[in-house]
Amino acid sequence: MDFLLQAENISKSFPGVRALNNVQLQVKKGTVHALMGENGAGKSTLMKILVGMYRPDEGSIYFKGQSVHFKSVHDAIQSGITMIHQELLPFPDLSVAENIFMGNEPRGIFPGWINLSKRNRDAKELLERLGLKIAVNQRMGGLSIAETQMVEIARALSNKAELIIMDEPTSALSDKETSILFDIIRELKREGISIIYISHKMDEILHIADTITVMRDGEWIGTYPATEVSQDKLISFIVGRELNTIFERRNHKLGDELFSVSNLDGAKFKGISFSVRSGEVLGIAGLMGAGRTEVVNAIFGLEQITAGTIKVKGRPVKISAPNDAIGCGIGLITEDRKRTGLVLSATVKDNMSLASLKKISRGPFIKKRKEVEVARREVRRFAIKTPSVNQVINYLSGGNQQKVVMAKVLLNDPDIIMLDEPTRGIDIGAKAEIYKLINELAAMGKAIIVISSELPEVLGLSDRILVMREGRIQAELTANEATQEKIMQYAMNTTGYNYQ
Amino acid sequence: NQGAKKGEDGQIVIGASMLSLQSEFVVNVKDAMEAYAREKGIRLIVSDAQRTADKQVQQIEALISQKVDAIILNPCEVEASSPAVEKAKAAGIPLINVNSETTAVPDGFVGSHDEESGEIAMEEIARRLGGKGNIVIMDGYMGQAAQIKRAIGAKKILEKYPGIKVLAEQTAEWDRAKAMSLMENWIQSYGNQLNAVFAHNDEMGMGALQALEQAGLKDKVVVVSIDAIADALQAVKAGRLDATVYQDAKGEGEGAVEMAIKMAKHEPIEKTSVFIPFQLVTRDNVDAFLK
Amino acid sequence: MSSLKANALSAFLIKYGILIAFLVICILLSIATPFFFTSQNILIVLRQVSINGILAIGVTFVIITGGIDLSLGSVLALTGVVAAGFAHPDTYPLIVPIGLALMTGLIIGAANGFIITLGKVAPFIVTLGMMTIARGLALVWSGGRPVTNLSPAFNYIGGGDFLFIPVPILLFLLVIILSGVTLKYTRIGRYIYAVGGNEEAARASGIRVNRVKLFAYILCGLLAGLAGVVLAARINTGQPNAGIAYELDAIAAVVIGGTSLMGGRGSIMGTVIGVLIIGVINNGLDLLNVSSYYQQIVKGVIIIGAVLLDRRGG
Amino acid sequence: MSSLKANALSAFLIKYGILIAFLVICILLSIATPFFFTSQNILIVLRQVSINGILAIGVTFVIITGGIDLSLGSVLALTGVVAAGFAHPDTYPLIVPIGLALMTGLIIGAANGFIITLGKVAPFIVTLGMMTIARGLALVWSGGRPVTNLSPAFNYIGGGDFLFIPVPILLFLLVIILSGVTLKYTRIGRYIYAVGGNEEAARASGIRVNRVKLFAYILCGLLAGLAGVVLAARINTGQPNAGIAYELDAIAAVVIGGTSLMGGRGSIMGTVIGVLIIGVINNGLDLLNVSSYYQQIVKGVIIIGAVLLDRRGG
Ligand SMILES: Nc1ncnc2c1ncn2[C@@H]1O[C@H](COP(=O)(O)OP(=O)(O)OP(=O)(O)O)[C@@H](O)[C@H]1O
Ligand SMILES: Nc1ncnc2c1ncn2[C@@H]1O[C@H](COP(=O)(O)OP(=O)(O)OP(=O)(O)O)[C@@H](O)[C@H]1O
Ligand SMILES: [Mg+2]
Ligand SMILES: [Mg+2]
Repeated sequence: MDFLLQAENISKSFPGVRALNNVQLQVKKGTVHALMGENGAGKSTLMKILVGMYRPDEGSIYFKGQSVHFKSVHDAIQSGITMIHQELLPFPDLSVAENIFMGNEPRGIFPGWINLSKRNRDAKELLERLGLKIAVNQRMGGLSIAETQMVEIARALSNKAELIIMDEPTSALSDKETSILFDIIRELKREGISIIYISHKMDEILHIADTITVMRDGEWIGTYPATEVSQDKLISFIVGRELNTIFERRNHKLGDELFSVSNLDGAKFKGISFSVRSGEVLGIAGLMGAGRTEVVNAIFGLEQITAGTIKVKGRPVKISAPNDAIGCGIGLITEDRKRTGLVLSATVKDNMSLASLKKISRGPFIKKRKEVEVARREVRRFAIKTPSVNQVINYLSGGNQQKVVMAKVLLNDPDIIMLDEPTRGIDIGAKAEIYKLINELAAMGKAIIVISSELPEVLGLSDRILVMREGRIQAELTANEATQEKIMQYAMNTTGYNYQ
Repeated sequence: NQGAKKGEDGQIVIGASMLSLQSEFVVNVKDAMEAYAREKGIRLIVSDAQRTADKQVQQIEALISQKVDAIILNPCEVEASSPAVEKAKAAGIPLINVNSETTAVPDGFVGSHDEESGEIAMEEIARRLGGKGNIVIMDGYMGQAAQIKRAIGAKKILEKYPGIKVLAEQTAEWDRAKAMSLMENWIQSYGNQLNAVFAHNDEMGMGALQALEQAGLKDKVVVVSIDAIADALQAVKAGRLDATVYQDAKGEGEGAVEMAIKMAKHEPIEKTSVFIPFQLVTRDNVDAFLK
Repeated sequence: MSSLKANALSAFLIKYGILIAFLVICILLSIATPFFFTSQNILIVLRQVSINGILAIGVTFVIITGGIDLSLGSVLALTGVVAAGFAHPDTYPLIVPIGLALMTGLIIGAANGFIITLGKVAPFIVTLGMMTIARGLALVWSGGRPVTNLSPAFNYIGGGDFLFIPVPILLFLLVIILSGVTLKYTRIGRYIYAVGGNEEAARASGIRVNRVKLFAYILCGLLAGLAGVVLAARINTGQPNAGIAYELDAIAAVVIGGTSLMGGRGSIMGTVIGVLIIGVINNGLDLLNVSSYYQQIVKGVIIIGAVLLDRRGG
Repeated sequence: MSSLKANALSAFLIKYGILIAFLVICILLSIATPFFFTSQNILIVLRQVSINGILAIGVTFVIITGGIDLSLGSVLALTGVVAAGFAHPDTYPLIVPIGLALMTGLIIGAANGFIITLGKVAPFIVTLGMMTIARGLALVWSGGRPVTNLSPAFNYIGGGDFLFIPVPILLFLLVIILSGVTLKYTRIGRYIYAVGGNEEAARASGIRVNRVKLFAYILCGLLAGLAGVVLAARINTGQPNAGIAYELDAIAAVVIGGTSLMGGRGSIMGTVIGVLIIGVINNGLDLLNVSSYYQQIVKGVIIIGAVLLDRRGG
């Protein structure tokens, strides 16, 4: 018995899409097997087949040498396979401990009862192991995305599986949490547990993987030992062509001050002041929970500001709802596409035009033909993989959904663009496109604010970088003086320096 | 509408639970009761059981806990409202049934046998058809006391006239709009064979009448219903509705309050059961019923 | 290949499943009784469904936003008695009863909408409360008695023909067209779907969510007012106890028509087919003279069956 | 600081808002009428609410899973006539009518659950269909007549006292305790929340979603059966037309109690308070002798107001 898991000739079609075509995958015991490929390559689909969420059209799966046909996730978990899903799946109204042990509760005194104290104890232990400082009885819905993601990891760990599938577990994590996760993965490996690891982050893969399988357009491209494949080679396998450097050196011409805030207070932040000039990219760095999302959400009118002023082109504005912000020429690409970015039940086209319908209307009526035209144009521009603009967006892969959100916001042609974790779950090719786009927008004279937990991204894009911690700005660094180390220092408060 | 503060001024308080204050006939009874109570200077507390026996029992319980001097019950159901009667008895409060009966025997009764109304209506149909013809029947809400009894009365007469054939029987739930739709549908299947319609109440009768008029069939089909509500009396006078059956709301309401007052004052009562007969209303005698 | 074909078939069923269910019911009824498939009977069914149809279309808007309106039946009664109160012969011109009834419906709808959006109370509770309030108002207004003696001009709305087509059917058609266009071709229509699909995302897209919801409830109330006028005119009476549980039939029609009670999905055409299914069942069972008791059983089974047949596609 | 205090206050209001609303209503009623706050009247209210209470607790389970059950009122009638049919004096031992009624409720609940989960049909439509089916069955079984002449032992369930406490109240208490424990301390209880909170996530956690839903509907049916027995025993009759629209009162109580119709949130204690609020309003308005028409208006206003007061916290 060489392999813990073998999947052979797996094919799967959805209406209008062939998601998988004769794909194979073999995972050895006690190894980390990375799966790479562009958005929509079929990675998540393959994984959902492995855990019994989808039934394959063709092909067979062997687990521990035996042919398996999971009818539900329950069967897969019983056999020892568990999965961290790409799309977060929290129970918002239940507690953290309940989320972690859902479906897997420690047994209590009577049949069917739960041992509550053991559950909470175990949950606390798991959270500590993950370096997470949240109470086990806290409501899940109150957590930030990164915290939610960490809890999902804890959930998978609680299952005591032999194979753990991690579908982009770090897309919402910053470096600190990522390194904790990697420590745990190494520990799991030592215990003989296998891991299938999906990520678009090249350095992560090369760091943690033993074996790498590359997929493209639903096809299996190849499986390589991690030590024998260079980053450039890997990228060319993934995108099917050579890709030049992702960060082109930008040459931003800075204009007048377009946007500024002073002394903003909100529920989760205090005394926030900064300004952005036309043509400038301002990066905001910080650890999870630093309050970055809260700041941009509040500026956009999604949350309340208790004090402070916002100025657009030097004029103070009052923003009490996103509608006002949009009216002032502000656009926000929100962090959580599922919660605030997309209407999942609507089509690609309807999502794209939603924020800018006024522009393509005559009186109360929508110009239908124009709308389709625009949507098709954006699909081409962002290389969104979808059978048609009328596809329900829920059926697009995660990365492609993110591109639609971006297109939606930009269709409004905002002067001030705020992007909160814009490349979350985006493949390397598309990432390069987005960086290019950000630079183009800056060149057009827009003011841009980028929040990112990937330090290379912040460093590569920004003219200036704000570092936030505990709801306050700790430092402002220029592109030249900023380094990863410096940012981390301020983010984690290892210096006594306080900006302000 | 203050709480029923009894005793202070020695005013007599009578509580009542009515079948449904959304039924015109019951509203008429209630109005008569209220007018009479005002005239006699006593307090009357009226609650609406909304055709629910369980609710009615609750209301009687509430009246008992308020220690009213007498209770008037306009029962929702023969059997299911009986616990209300027994509860009042157990609490020593005199209870009078108005309009219809319960299995449990109350201290007094003012009303009529509902079966009789079905008999009178069907007898009139039989008379007009000469004992031979095809009819359809619109039931009230299935399972309710009035529906059951009116159906029983009608069936009793139908047994006497084997020449009368019931083509169809269906509920329209006391509702005029539903009755109109039902009649429209029946006209499709029985339109040219139909001779008469019997509806358990005037609302449904009026609905059927309208459907027939719209289909141009009214002069061929007899419509008879029960209750003699204002609208139906007008229709009888205009020669549209063939007949309705009058029940004396005023007589029942006043009679019940009068008996209740006497019982509350422990005065002697000559008759504890007062039966008020139904009367057939046709074009000939309708003027007597129109106020 | 065959899987693609199967996919195409299932896509077809998903899209037209309920239409097929409707046609199956019609064909079965046509076989079962010769009275069903006649032009006269079809007109009758259409006239009968027009009231439920107008209500159902109104509540379709509300349901797509993710809400619900249980006050419909009571509003029907209230607006009916209000209209009737001003529709006695030789009193006011026709516009008065109609206008006042529509206004009443609009106000109730606005009250629902304001409490739901500003008070952040579940639509179920607000409209359930409004259901008893509107019923109470109808009873107070009418003194618990039917309001009768209405002018012929008023009754014409319920019973008259215009160009050989009954007026209620014409009104129903008008409502179908206007609301279909609104939902499909206008911005507010699109916003209604967006709000129901994901309220937070809609807000983040600059949509004034509360206004959109308010619009839906007001429209729903207004259409209930129209239905109230048609009903009162049809039965020549303002009935304070009319329309009990009508909201359930209306909502059932909407759901049968494929609109999700979770919001975000649905269509006017679906609702119209749902309305027709319910109407045809009621009519057919009467034509077949199925006994009252069994009629209820059969009706329940057919409704569940129709939706089951529809969902088989998915 | 002051914002912290305000936060604490609002957290308190969120948690206890509806309890406060309940107490406010009780205090107002105690001031308004001397008959309200008496031990006798409190017992009366408790006895009155026990039927709606048992129904509401059953449907709480269903609503937390994100479903709904509109068939309750009809199931109440059906199980009532079934029980009554076997409860005539000197026929069967008491266990037979009770057992058969519970079994009937269970079967209807299971039918609802199976069609909803396996047929993938919206709960609203399935249970609405079942509402008319169960009503039809009740009428067929009873021949459309009340089933009377029940044994004293049977009637004791509705009217008797045990240790000075009316039996319906004891049964209600028992149901509260058992269901509260089930929801809070058992796996199936937590799964019910999980399924309602995020069905996809529940499935991905290996929870057998369909079984959980089935459990909820079966429990709901079973409790409706129990409520049917209590009602029949209380009015000494199996009444085929009993319980019309009772499901609305039950669902209203659940929603007033803070359970979300979207699923995932709710509690038995909340439902109990919701039931008490409705019960106290009904009782109080009768005690105050508010005229029937205005009573409906006032009742609607109070229900909306109570929930509004509750939500003010949030
Ligand atoms: N339920 C579904 N219905 C229809 N199409 C689907 C469904 N799930 C996935 N697809 C399609 O299948 C293809 C593969 O999607 P998948 O989610 O597996 O991609 P991925 O490799 O995980 O991409 P990403 O990196 O963006 O997460 C995509 O084109 C997607 O649109
Ligand atoms: N809806 C919410 N309710 C309660 N607390 C919240 C909510 N959203 C975020 N928080 C908390 O507010 C704090 C700031 O979160 P925020 O998401 O703004 O941080 P961030 O800097 O963007 O970090 P991240 O990288 O995690 O997005 C965190 O502690 C988080 O737990
Ligand atoms: Mg994916
Ligand atoms: Mg963030």
